[in-house]
Amino acid sequence: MLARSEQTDPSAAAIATPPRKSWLGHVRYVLVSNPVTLFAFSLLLLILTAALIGPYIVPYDPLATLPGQQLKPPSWQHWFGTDQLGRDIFSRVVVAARLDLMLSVAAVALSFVIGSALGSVAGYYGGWVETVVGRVCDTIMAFPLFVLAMGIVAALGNTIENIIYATAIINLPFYARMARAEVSIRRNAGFVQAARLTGNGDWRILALQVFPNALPPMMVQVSLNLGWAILNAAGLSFIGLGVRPPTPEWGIMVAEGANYIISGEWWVALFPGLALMLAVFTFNLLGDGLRDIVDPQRRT
Amino acid sequence: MRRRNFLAGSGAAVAGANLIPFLRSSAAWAQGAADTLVIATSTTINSLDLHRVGTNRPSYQVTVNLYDRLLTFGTKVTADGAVVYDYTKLKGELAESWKVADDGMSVTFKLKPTAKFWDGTPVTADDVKWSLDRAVSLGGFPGVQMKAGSLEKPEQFEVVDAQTFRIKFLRKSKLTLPDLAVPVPFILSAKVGKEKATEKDPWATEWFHRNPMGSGAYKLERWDPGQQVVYTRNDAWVGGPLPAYKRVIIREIPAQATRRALVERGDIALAFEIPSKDAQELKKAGKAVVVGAPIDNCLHVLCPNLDFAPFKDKKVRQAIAYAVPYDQIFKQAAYERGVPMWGGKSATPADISWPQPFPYTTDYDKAKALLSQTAFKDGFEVPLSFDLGTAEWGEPAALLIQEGLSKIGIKATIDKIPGANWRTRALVEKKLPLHLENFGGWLDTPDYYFFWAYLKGNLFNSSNYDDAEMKALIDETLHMETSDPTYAPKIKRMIAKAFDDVPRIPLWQPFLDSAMRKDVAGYTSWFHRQPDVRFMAPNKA
Amino acid sequence: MTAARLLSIAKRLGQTLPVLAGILVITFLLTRALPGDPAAYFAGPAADEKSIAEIRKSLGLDRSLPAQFLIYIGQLAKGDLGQSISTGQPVVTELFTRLPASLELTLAALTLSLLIAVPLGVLAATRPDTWVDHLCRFVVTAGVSLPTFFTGLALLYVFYYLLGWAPAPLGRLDIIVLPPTRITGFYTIDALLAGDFATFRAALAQLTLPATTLALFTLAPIARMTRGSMLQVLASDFVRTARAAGLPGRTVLFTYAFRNALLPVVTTLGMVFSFTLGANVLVEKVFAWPGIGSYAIEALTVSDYAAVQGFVLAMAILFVALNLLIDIAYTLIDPRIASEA
Amino acid sequence: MDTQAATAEIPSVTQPLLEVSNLTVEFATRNGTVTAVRKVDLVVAKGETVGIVGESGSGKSVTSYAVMRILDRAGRIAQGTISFSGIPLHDAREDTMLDLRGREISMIFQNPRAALNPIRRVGRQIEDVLVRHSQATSQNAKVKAIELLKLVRINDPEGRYHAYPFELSGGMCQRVVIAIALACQPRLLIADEPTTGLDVTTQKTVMDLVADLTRERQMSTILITHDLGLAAQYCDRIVVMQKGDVVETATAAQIFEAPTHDYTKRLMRATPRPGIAIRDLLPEDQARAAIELPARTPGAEPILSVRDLVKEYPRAGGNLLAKFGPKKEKAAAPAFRAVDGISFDVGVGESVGLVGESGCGKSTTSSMVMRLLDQTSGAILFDGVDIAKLPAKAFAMHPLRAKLQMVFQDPTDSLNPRFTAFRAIADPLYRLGGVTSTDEARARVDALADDVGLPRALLDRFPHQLSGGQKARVGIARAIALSPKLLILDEPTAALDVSVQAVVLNLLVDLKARLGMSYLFVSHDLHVVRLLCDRVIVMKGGCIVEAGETEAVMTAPSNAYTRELLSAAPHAPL
Repeated sequence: MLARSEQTDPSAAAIATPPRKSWLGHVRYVLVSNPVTLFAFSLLLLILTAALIGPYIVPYDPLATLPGQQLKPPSWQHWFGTDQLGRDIFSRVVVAARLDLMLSVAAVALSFVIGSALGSVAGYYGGWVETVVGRVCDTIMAFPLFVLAMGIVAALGNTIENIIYATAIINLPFYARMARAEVSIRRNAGFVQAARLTGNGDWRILALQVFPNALPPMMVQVSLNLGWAILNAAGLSFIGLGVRPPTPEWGIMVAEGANYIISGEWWVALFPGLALMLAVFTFNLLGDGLRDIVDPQRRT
Repeated sequence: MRRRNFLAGSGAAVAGANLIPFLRSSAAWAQGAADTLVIATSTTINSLDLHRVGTNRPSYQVTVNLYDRLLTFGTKVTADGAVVYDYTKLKGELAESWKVADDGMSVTFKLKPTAKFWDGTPVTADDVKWSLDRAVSLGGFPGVQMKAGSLEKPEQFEVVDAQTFRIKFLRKSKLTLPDLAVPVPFILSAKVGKEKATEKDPWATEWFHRNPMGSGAYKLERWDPGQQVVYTRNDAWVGGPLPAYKRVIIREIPAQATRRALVERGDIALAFEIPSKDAQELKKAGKAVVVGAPIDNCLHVLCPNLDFAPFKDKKVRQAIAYAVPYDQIFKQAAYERGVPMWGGKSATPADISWPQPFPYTTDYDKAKALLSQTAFKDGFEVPLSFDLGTAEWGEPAALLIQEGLSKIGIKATIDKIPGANWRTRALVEKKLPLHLENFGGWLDTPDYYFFWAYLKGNLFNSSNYDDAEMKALIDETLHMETSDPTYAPKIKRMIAKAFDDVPRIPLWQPFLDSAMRKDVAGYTSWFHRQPDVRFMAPNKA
Repeated sequence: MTAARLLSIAKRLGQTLPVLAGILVITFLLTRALPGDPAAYFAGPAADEKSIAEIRKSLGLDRSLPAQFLIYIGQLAKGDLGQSISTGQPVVTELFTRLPASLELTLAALTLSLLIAVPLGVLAATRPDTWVDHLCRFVVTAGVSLPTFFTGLALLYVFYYLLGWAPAPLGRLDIIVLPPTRITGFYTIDALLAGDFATFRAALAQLTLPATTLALFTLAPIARMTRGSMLQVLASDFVRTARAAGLPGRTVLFTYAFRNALLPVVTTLGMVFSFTLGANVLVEKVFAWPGIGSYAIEALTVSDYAAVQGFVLAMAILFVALNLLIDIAYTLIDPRIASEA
Repeated sequence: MDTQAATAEIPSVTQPLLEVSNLTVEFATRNGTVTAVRKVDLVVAKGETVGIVGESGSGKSVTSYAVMRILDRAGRIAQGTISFSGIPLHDAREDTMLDLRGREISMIFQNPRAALNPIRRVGRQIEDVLVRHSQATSQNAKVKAIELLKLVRINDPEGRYHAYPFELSGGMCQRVVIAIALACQPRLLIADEPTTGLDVTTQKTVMDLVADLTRERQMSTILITHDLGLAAQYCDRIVVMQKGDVVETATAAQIFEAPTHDYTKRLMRATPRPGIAIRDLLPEDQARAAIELPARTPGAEPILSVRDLVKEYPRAGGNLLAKFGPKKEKAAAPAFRAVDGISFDVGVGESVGLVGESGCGKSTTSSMVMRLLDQTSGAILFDGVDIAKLPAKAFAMHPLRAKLQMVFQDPTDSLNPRFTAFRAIADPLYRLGGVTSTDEARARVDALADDVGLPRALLDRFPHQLSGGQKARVGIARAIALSPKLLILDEPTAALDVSVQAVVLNLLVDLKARLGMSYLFVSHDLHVVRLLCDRVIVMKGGCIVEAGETEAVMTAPSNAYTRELLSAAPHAPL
């Protein structure tokens, strides 16, 4: 029994003979059609540039302490001013892009891969697998997530890897749940049945047929989590469990600089804060655009 | 209607202020209510009883303000106008007078006859004995501290009569009497203690943990763990001049920036123990009165651990001492709130003052030259650790040291260690190859410092320094009177050895800084680094 | 109907048991993995090996991990959460005094956030892809893009330090005001119950900045979810039916669309709550809020086992209870759920 | 505009109730502006029922939305006028429209359950409209709502008043929707595919209800449908639309006797009806060009034999007592039998139709035969092997798998949205067809595309870039890629327009003739089954109620249910 939804679609006629477009054309369409997405992608480009060539173009060594230059307000020599040790904040902010990007991407990739694998299996097979995965997720989610991250980093030690693991663990349930939901609504879809008829085993169906279709909604989650990952690292830095000094990292720079806000040295926290905000902002806005690009249905 | 206004005598005004809570009423009233003092600290008090196992350092403040000891130190005014305690001047607190026996092996105290606990019972020699017995019997830190003054066994304490109390010495020691003036040997009500004691808890630590009963300048009004303690004045106090403030509120404000904002806005009277940077800036800007004095017998040091292969070699340690950018650290980590401890004129000390500058300066050439004479001329890698709790100065200092060491080919990686772990790894296990440490001795003699920090096995010798001559010198001088003619040469020799062996590389002697609103005065700097509110008073000037 | 609802709630409760068990185990293991030796910390400065060993024994830390776990469970069954090292108080007492502080802050923040985010989301959904929509998205995203401690300090700097509009960040109440008699532990509510408006206003004034900080952080997920589900509902057939029946825009929007759109929003609330409790930790530190979050930081950094365990357990139970509440709310809003039970 | 007009007396009786002239509606899409409706003229007189007939994308729904002024945000009336008893609707203010909608003109939709607010009691939904249009006060609204429920012949109206939509059947929901639409006694009712998604028997009762009620009240009706038969049965006049244009307007009788426009003729021909052959569905030229179908060879030995097939499901949401209570009660709760011991054969080269309404167990049967679902008991002999002994999971790699294939109901759902048409067709070749090289796959897929009449150029497209008919062809190509012996067709044309259905049905018979497959054709549409199948099996409630040669069953059904099915199916007066 079917609803003839096509009949209410005024552009059905146009879709019947669509103009063929390349993938790039599709990306361009997605970007142009939504100014916010375009804006987000431009920002991403900026951050990527900083991450790639930042260390080669900055005016100062981000680790070098300049004697007598500590806590100088922004000037022509130091665009973003200097910090409490006389390090050039501009250079540090630019160089930090790479680490921050690496940190968030690694954390999200880890939770995405493991979480969506668990969730997919749970959603596809159901039964006790689903129950176990569901309970594990519930258990993780029952912790206030930031506190769990704190605990993990405190227990394992504050290295970059451990921050990544902690962030990955707290994000895991989101992917697992989402993947489970997306997979389970498709596990009996027509195309899955069809694939069974053509000799595909369960794993193959799950990996090639079902999971890729769960991707678009998960893309939104990925982009949100990329932002959270950086915020999370910043929060950890604030309570002293962040990246080790003197490594430039936005979170720890904001966390350290936050103490200087009251004493009037606003630039120490503000510029890394802006960079961090920009990155989180970019990732958050990126979500919808990323989904639209990944989703072939948006393509005509 | 006590619920709302508890500032005695200003009820009407307070009620009025409450109607407009969005205005900064508290500042107005804290200022207006001249008899209430509001203090912000960063740390949590976890017990009201110092003798109890597990009581943390910030809690000593309670002992200082709520209890009396037999003795206390006098005060003096430093060159820049700060009031500091005077180690050389002992005063009676509960003791009206005291006399050391002719043989020098005991001391007899006469108690102030009018001294009373808050519940009105007089303070007697029995209370003193019970309290001192308690201090040496419960073990842990109190026991260790008492032992430093050669106060080890209850048998040493003797009740002569209700007002007379005697301490028998195990040995003659210059540290015994001063050790009676530190926070540890405080006097509690033995009556209450014995009432509340149980078989499992003979010293009633669980009771005194929450319910103080002393004779001190202030009584406890309330304690909201994790938030505040509130004291009210004990008008019957005999230990000293009656405090000016009837009530003292000590609030915990964990964020340092918030504390600074509060004192700058005038919402609190005193921000205790502020970071050096704030001290420097507030002083410069004149927004608050900054009182700071060097902490006696305390040093911020860089410790190369002798268990770590390269640091076994004295030359490596000396090379490091030459590779530390002292001046930059002093400016950027200490914000010049301290006494420089480098650039001493000679390798042999001219006098026995302690601490005194070590004969090192920042000289990378010399450092490289020294290093090249060792097996580690190509440099090495070493983790440089500091306590997260002291990150305020530790982190910038560590970063600058890291930079300095890199100039002579030593690659240091920064390692922040959380507070709980610090004590175990740095001091108990002594396993940190290179780290920042800041021991300060409560009793202000060089030998006392050396005893804790240069003697194998002692807690603060986190460098694992072990030297037979040093050990002999410390043993000889520890209890020796400073007037002894052999004392000065021995101390000089000790200092000279410390200069040469450098198991501890001093960076600077820190200040204890606090910021006050302009209308309060009387802040006193103590060796125990706790806020003593008893002498605080409105600024008459 | 009622029986079905009770059954569904009972079922949910049953499901929480393994979660609680998991929490107990994870928390226990996590605390034991924390670095540092609580015995050494507990023993205090200048303690020697012997006294540390004694303390270790008295804390039960010399036993094997399974034995320690059994002891922990046994004490827990008696309602004993142990004693916190860092504050010297029984953990139960601490939770009793601090939990309301955190909850008051969190709930105030969530209420504020809902009041702003839900209308924003509806507004954006009724005008999709217009500048209003983009602006809403921009604003809420900006709110979630900054670390809470930064926002908190910035607000403090501007509204307290520079402008002097906000009261001194001294915790839940100004120094001159005494807390109201405890009924719920929420100062604002207790003050109102006592009819003490001055205290109520003072408590509210203290709440304003930290709650705003947290609310800014939670706007985005709520607004986003509201917008998304509103869009979906507005495009649904029954909204079209309602429009075709001539029901006025307001009725269509609220009676028809909004109540349906609320369902996924309510589900998100659980997640946002957990999110807020986490963010609380940092905000409490900035505003000297004597809540459970600042307690957790302190406890974690000193490896205060009992405190960490108690804290996490309390949080988890809270979270589980909240989810239960949400489920109940769900069955109240959506008749379909109850019949499925 | 004069807002008073909405409530003013309508002066003239001779004037048509609704007059749409030169209406053009445009939609802004990502590919620019699309004209959905072009210069449409439409007149509805008082008391008249006008059918708008057309296939997907013809603009018939958009026209009605334009009349109601409830177009999406993207759509706008670009040109033309709409006049309702003299009130110009095309540029009426929104508040005027609010007054008119529901009171003067109302609308019922397809998919009745979705058309009702899922979390509001149906009685309240009726009241909302009554109160809104001042037909009732809050005091008497309930009484009036119950009256309306009575009017639409709902059993136990007082009880249903409190029901939520999910507690009602589809037909009941549609009655509620009708009650809402008729609550204020409007003068014009627009019914937009009101019976899509309903079983034929329900469809008939619903349509009869609408017809009765509108006749009683002298209402005008616009019936929008894709089904010419339905339109012919219930409409006075019929407007045929194609791609946004009105191509023909005539009385129902006229249009069926002498359609003038080619498109109408094509549509007419493509509509399955009694007494025609499958080739008659095609336009005449194509029908002539089609290959001759071989005569049926009866009595062939079976390729598939189903014996005593049973599928049981535990009672969903059984009460707690049954689960945890004493054993006695546990046993007392019987399992639900979706398929209740059926047996039938499909001969080699034979087409067998499996017919029934929703829930009759026909899809469950086909799933079990396909080994997508494990049966509770029974045997399924395929090519002599009892495949029922193989669990569904194990059958995936069985050599017989390739010989037993299926065409799915919904071409959209059955194609992976992320696979191109090529990949979809090539997948079985790679998995079970022994194809390894890309070139070989390309050649085979191209051949298959030719077989099913899919232009090769479309092979690189994603499903959403294909039309319904094209997707159906991809699905069929995939199913025949492995040259199966038995093809199960699960309502393969249910989601398609009639003209496309005609082509696909013909394609299926061609393929069968050419490849010598057997078909098990699962459908609810007796007319379609009649065209395609040699034998037919009618199912109801999990049991077979009648089976036999198609012609025999269709012309002289022995079972009452079969008769009911046959009479309920709408049919053009031809």
